[in-house]
Amino acid sequence: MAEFLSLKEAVSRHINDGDTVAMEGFTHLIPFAAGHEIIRQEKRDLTLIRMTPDLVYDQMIGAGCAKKLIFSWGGNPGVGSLHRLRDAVERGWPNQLEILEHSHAAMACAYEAGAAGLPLAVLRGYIGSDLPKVNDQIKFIECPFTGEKLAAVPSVRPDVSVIHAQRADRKGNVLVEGIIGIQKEAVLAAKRSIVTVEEVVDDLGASVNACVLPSWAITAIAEAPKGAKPSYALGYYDRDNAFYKEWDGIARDRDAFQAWLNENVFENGGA
Amino acid sequence: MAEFLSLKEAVSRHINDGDTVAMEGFTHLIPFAAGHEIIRQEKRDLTLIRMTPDLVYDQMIGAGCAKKLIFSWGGNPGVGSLHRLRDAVERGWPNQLEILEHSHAAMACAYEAGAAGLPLAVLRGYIGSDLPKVNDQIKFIECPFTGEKLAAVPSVRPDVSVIHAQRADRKGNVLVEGIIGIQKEAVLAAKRSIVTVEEVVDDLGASVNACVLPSWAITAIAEAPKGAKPSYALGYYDRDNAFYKEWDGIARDRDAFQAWLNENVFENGGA
Amino acid sequence: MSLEFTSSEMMSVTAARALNNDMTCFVGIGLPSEAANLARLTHAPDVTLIYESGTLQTKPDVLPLSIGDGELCESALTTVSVPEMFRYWLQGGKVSVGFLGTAQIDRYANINTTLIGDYREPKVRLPGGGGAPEIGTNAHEVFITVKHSKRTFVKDVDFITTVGFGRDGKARDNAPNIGRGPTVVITDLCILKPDPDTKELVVTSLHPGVTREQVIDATGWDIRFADQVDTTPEPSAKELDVLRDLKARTNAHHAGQQ
Amino acid sequence: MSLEFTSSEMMSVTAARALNNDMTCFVGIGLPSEAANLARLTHAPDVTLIYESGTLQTKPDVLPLSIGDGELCESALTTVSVPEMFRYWLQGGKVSVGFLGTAQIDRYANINTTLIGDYREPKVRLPGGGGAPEIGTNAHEVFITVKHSKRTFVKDVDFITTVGFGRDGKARDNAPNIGRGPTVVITDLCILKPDPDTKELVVTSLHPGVTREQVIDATGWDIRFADQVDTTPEPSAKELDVLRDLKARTNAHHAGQQ
Repeated sequence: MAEFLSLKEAVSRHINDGDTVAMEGFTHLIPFAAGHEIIRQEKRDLTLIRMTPDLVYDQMIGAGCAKKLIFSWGGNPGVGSLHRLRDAVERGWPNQLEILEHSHAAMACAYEAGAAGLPLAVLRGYIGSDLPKVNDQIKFIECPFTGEKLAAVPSVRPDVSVIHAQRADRKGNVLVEGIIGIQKEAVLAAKRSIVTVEEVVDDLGASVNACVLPSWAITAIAEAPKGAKPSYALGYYDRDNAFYKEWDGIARDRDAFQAWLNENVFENGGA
Repeated sequence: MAEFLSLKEAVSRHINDGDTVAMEGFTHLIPFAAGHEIIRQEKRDLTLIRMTPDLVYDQMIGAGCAKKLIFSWGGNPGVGSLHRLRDAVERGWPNQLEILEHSHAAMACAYEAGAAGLPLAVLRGYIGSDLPKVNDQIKFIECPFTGEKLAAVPSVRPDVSVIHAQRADRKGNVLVEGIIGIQKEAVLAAKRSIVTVEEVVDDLGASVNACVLPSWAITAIAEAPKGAKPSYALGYYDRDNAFYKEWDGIARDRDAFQAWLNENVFENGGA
Repeated sequence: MSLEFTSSEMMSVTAARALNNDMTCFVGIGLPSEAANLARLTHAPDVTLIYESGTLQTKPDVLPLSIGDGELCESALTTVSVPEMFRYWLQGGKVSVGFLGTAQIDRYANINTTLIGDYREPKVRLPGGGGAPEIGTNAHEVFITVKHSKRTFVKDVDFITTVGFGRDGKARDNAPNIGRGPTVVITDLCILKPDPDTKELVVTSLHPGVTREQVIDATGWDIRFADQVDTTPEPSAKELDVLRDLKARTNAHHAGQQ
Repeated sequence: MSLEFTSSEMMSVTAARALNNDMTCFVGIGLPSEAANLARLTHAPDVTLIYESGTLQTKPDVLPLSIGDGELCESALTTVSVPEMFRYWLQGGKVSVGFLGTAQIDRYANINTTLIGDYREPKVRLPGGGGAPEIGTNAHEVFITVKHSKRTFVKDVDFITTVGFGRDGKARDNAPNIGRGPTVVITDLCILKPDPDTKELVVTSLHPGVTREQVIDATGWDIRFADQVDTTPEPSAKELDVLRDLKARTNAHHAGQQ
């Protein structure tokens, strides 16, 4: 059964230096509060997995938490680059960042395979692309029925997955609603999981086929209202698109970034 | 876009003798009305695919529609055997029925792979089972990353899939709710699809992540109220468990079966 | 103050007791379903029951006749698709116990639900594997409940639908990513468990009033008994009450439908 | 009665016109999204728009800034998981048109959104492939819209993120289960299409007022022109109105959020 913990306690207990960590949320429900807690606790040498790194990983990479990034699209959506990510890849600041790069389809399939307990995902993918030349984790197999060549990638099986969701009930069952992305797969594929939620309620109010994660499939739950800001939580608050644009200026400059981090994460964040 | 047709027209136009036909609905929403229409139109030499053949295929097999059955569990749930299926397999009445037998996990994965446009499904399955000895469609592949031996089965890609659903809106979008089984996969895996619905409405009333099939992914829609009876439609009517029990007596005897078929399908059925 | 109970009731109660609150149980229809829900309604209110129709954490008020009755869905935490059920929940390793019935079982706990006789010319055609082949290998362990008879308990099953420990008891040795397999078999006469070394099923407990001879007569191989054979505790009055209520509710429900 | 319009507007309107009501379009963010929604708000009200965030048949009132804005979900017919989107809908062959932008494109319509320079020592690191590599091969055909410049239109892309027709134009020849690939490229200067034989992009239509020299100067290879080069029809007043309204609504919406 999921254990209700403070976010501080959940991160402290379940995320270790050197862990492989997947923090998911496809534009929607990005676990920013958890990312900031990881920064505050100065976790180091993490292998970060995420289809769309987004600002949360830009911040964590800039803060020095990551040694490796596995991803499929690393930008500030609709705005431009992730400057902290680029600074780490191109100039090794604050430390060198190794990258392993996939397509969305391959990563989605790899999470799906991880949730499904399989060692690999098979897809009709990467045809003609140079990505297999720079990612040795992409292989090709032959279909034993048709002879067709199909791409294969190892499944994603993180040490810890972290997601944000709308709400949990008091037994620890969690509802994810709207753009559900890859969250269910991330949690089910991981050895441990932390779910932050907007609120804990008596009744989830879930429809019959809603995306509900049972308590016994989750390690820890932490209440974190507005825990996805500047991303959004359908039914709770909107995406702060203005901040996403503003981030471009903050992240371009190392000093501006560090000032922002101090003010917003180290000094004024946390519970 | 889906075309609204009478059930008679939909079956006549889209199901041909010799076709491979998948009629799905996992206990819930079994397309009985469509099955009866197929019997009335005396379709022949069908390869029938279905995880749980159930009464609908017992009736179709007894009526002589099928030459082959691909399945994973062929019984009257909670009651006993499918006597028409057994009569066809064991004694060739009314004609010999070839069978190809899987496990549920393999068939579920095979439908999933069919919907996903893949030629095969890979699963951790069939270990130690004799089924691979009697089904030459079960092969084993080696994971290129771990060396693990994994089962592989060809994906299911029927000529036609037939499902029953709660409702369609006037544009032909369809809502399936409750035990959704393998219906979405069956429709998406097939070249053509027929969906019967309890009713056509202005607004589906679907929640945000509901199982909705868009009109453009469906070939034909036919209104067929009570079209799943004696199976059930959540929100509309209950499973007629008493009839499932009664069927055991009807189907045990060829004459009783034929009398039932004449009275309930040929004489009194249809639109 | 001995209570009156049937051997079927003894079986159901004993099977129910095998489950506890911490388990996530993938439930087969019939006897396993009866036992699992009895457990939920007595000592294990928080046991998680999963049916292959996609109903996660369901709490039916009456026993389902089929694996996909409406009651299962309406009382479930959520209902997922069948591929998701088999891929994420079963194959994904989230099921601690697979609870199965069977038509035939052999000394190595291999299960046959496919057919009696030869595959191409069956004497009796049974329903087939359903979910069992992968429940048997992907669940962390497997409980089996089945009525004891010579027709059912055979030396070697005609067909291995679902592997127990294989033809030689060694099928799981060194196999990667496979569950422990059958850890207990509960019948209307006794409890059997695999010998830790040979994996052959041995009787570890006799139900009250049952003799060794009865078990020997109802078993199609030279059945062995553990060094110490216990007597299975009798059902309690509460267990019997709950079981009988459940069955009465169930019968009334299914008969009442037209 | 010639209207005033910018080259960007010309590009968006022309790109929008490539779509029709019967298409199911997998929409990339940015220019493709603008064009696709313009099509939906003008001549193709029933065009089906799909975004990789899982939003099926969405009808946003303002343009999304990201691929997963709430607006997309709230106005969609339904929203599915990301694995389902890529597996069932894209790889399953349900997408007729993949509509992509790019940072670099070469004469064989190969697309680079990964990086400029060498992979291990990039001059400029770009966001990466995202959905494009499989959109490019699994969609029945691909439309590309991108601003014309020498930096963007290069003879050979530094990195093939998403295959057009490969380094030699033959990547799709005899490849099983692959879409037709890029069938049209729409820029702010012209329309290009692959030569039916060599698959090299050739200019088939110049936008009003654009000269061949402008296109030649903005292209990093020795660009060819079709035997007959058309003049692209101008935007209509209605198209311009709808486009400007859409952009104004969008700007107000995204700026207004804090």
